Amino acid sequence: MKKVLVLLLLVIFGVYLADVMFSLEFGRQVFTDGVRDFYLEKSPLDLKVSNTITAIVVNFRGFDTLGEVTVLFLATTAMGGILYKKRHAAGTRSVLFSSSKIVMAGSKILFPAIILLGVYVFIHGHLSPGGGFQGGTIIATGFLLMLMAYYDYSVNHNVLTIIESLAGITFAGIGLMGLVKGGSFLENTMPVGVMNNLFSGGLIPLIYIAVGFKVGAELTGLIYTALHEKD
Amino acid sequence: MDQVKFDISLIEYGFFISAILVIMIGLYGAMVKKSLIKIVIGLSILESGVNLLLITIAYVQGGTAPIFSPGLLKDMPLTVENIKALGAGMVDPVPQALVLTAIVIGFGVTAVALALVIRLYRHHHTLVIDEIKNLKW
Amino acid sequence: MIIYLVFLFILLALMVGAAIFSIIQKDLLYAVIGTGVISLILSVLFFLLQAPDVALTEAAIGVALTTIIFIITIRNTVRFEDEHDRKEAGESKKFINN
Amino acid sequence: MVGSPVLFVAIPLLTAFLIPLFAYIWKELVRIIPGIVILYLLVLSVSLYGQVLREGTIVEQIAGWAPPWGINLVFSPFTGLLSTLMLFMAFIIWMYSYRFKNIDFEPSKKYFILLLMLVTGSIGIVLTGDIFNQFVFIEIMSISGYGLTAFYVGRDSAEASFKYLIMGSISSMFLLLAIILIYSQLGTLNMADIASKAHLMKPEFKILALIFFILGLGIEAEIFPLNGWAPDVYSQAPGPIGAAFSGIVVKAGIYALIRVIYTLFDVEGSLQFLVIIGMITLIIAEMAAIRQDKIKRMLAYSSIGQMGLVLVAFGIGTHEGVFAALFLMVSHALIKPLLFLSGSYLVFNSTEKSIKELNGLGKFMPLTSFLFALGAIAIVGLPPLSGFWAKWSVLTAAANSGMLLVIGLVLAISIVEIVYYFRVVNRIYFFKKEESVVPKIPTINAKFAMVILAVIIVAIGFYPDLITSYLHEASETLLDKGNYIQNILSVAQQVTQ
Repeated sequence: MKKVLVLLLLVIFGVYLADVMFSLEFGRQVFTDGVRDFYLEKSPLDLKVSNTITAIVVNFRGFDTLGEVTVLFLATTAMGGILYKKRHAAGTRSVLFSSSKIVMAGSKILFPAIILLGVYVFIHGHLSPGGGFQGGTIIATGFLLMLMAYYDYSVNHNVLTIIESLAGITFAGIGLMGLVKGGSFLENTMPVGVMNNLFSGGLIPLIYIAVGFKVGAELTGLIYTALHEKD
Repeated sequence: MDQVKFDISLIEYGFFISAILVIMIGLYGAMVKKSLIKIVIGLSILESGVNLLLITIAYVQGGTAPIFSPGLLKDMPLTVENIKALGAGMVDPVPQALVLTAIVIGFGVTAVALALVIRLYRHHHTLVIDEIKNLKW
Repeated sequence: MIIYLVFLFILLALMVGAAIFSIIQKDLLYAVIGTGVISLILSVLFFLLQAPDVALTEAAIGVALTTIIFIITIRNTVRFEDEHDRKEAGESKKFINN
Repeated sequence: MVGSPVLFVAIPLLTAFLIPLFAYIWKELVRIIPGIVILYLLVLSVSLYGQVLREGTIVEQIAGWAPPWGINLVFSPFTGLLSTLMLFMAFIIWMYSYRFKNIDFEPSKKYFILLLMLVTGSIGIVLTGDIFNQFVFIEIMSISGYGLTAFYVGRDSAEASFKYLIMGSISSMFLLLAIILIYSQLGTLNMADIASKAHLMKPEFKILALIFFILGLGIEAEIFPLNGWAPDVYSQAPGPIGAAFSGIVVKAGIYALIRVIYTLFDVEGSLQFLVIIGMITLIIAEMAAIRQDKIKRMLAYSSIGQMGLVLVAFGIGTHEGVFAALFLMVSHALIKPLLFLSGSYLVFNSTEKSIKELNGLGKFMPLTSFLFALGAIAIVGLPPLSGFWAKWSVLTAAANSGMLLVIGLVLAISIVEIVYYFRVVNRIYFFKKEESVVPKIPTINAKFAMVILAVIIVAIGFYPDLITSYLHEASETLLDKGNYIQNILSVAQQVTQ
């Protein structure tokens, strides 16, 4: 009964939403006075960042990104609190299976390559697609691979915490630096350099590198926490 | 980046319809299903649908990705006119930035939800929602 | 041109199909694989819609991390949506090994 | 230059990232630092608020971009009032939970991080002038809320938290949909910019966006069909967190909803909608409250009912109505935490947390019982305390707008409230104590926190003029939409010219 009711409600809702959405012209939405043109113009000219999305994520809407890394940080914290047990059986792995030799050898070779790719992605965030989040998640998948392949592989939780904290402090600190220098929070106070060079964009690559470290550490910690809970 | 030009007349509503369908399927799963993990799966499907809708709105017909790569600039001088001309042919970067944020936030929420599922299972040894009703639902 | 369109329609249909599959499938492990497929297709769609950054993020988070965290949860809890199915499946459908 | 509004977000975030490092130095720092930070921010908020009242709204740009393009924070007489109130409540709650229970060290670090972020998220919601930024802060607030609700392992807290999480994340998806709809029409995310261009939106988009906003924000604001999570969360979360929810989180939710309805769009009939939904919420919640046998669930339903009354008062739409709503919000933000804080010590050692177990505790815990009774008298609106003036202002506002139904309802609801609150007070003072109940004497910091609240409630009761001028200022700010837009977008006009 409930199923039918919900289904009916959803169909009405979906048809209404679709009806409204269809009045948009797919692929022809151009705003003459929206924020889009401003970003597309200022990003290459003022910030010398060729990847506009990076400019938006780190600079124009950098406050969102600060909030976002906080959300991940909170998710890790909350997970730790939720799964906390008084008598903590240290080092018990919940997913216990041994991989074959081939998988183990393969992941040993792949692991440095994945980490390198992640680092490349977040260092070149202002030049090409990718950036701190993407690089951080790639690094986390690298650790995930190792955790899956080697059943006794362990990550030092203290190191993760310290990296996470330091990266977070760097981000917030860079933000406050703008304020101290008399500008506003997260303002790009460094010289921006020449476009499409690695060292360009002022503070943007620095912030994205901090985000990369933070996201990488947080996601790794998150998976590690989930993996090491056995009831 | 390879240019993929869509014939709008055919594909016009394909993206909208499928995004809305995915949203509805996700909502259905989250509202009706009895298994805790199924509810979380529903949530993650719902998130996917909303993200697709956002990116669909950002798309501009025949537009390029909003990246001023050296290949695109082709030794053009960086003047306001050139940048404006290039920018006019780009898709909207703002919703993409929003989706980037939304995906990461969604993952955080999913992780917390699954941690709660694990703890509920520890207490009740079941995932069926009807058997966990210590509180009124 | 027409091939692109057909390809696109197949992708969209597959995505909706995977979503329905994930919701109706009783075996939670398969359902989770279904969500992984949704994310994978979504990431391709994002790339086609000229959003390479989002496509990268979706590929890493949606396909790899979300799926694995679901699988860890399933491993820690139960594999089937209701108890009845678990008994029916019996020994043959035990989780990976152990 | 006293300080910048961005510090209200930046400093707590910095602290939250630092706390894990402090834990390596000295474990006690983990408890102390958040309190110092909250106190500092409270002082900053008070001084900024004074400055704002003298010199007008502060609009803080972030990353050096003028408002429609960059994110901005708005510290106006209205938002300043709310942020000061929230920080004050946060300080009280921190003081109370400093030694709340001998929780193990490891979660206590997490507890204080999450508490700090719960407050920061709420303040961010109030201060920000950008809808997507508000979404991010709502997520920060709710994730901290999920974590804090499930903090005690022994109870059914995970169940309550899961319920809250499911409802919360579905609603945040609706919020995202609303943001998409607005962006697809106007190409902007700034609230003032949206408000100034709202007439350009196609009407069907406007209506749908408004519906999605109500669905998305109604969860935090606890409006009728969406408040199913609240009683469970309030009763299962640790005591101080119940207080934080009723004193801080709900206020942020109401703020967001009101900002959408008053500033973002002016859809015909949305105020009537507020009145109707508020009345339904009020009636259903109070009817539910009278049937509860567990103290915290009763308080939770009462809280929902009060929020319904706030919405009704906002729905009146006049200056007086907004004033009454704000008075009610402030008064409720002070009283309900007092009830939660004292109530959770009254039932500290019991597992059931039922009202029966309060029998005769008045002799054994005189101070706590007295404070609970004081809170009960204040919230039902008996004369000498702050709750009376709040309800009185609602009544006068309704009378001046000719809404007789509202007057009747408020009076009827007050009688219901008297019945269920005095049932509890009666048990505390005039029943015989049950053998099984072992009273727990509050720690000194908890007593101190509760007494401060009680003193303020009494002070406002005797001298309502202490706050009325601020409330008038705040309600004027909220109603003056043109000025809000002007304040924020004037910077942008200077840039373009």
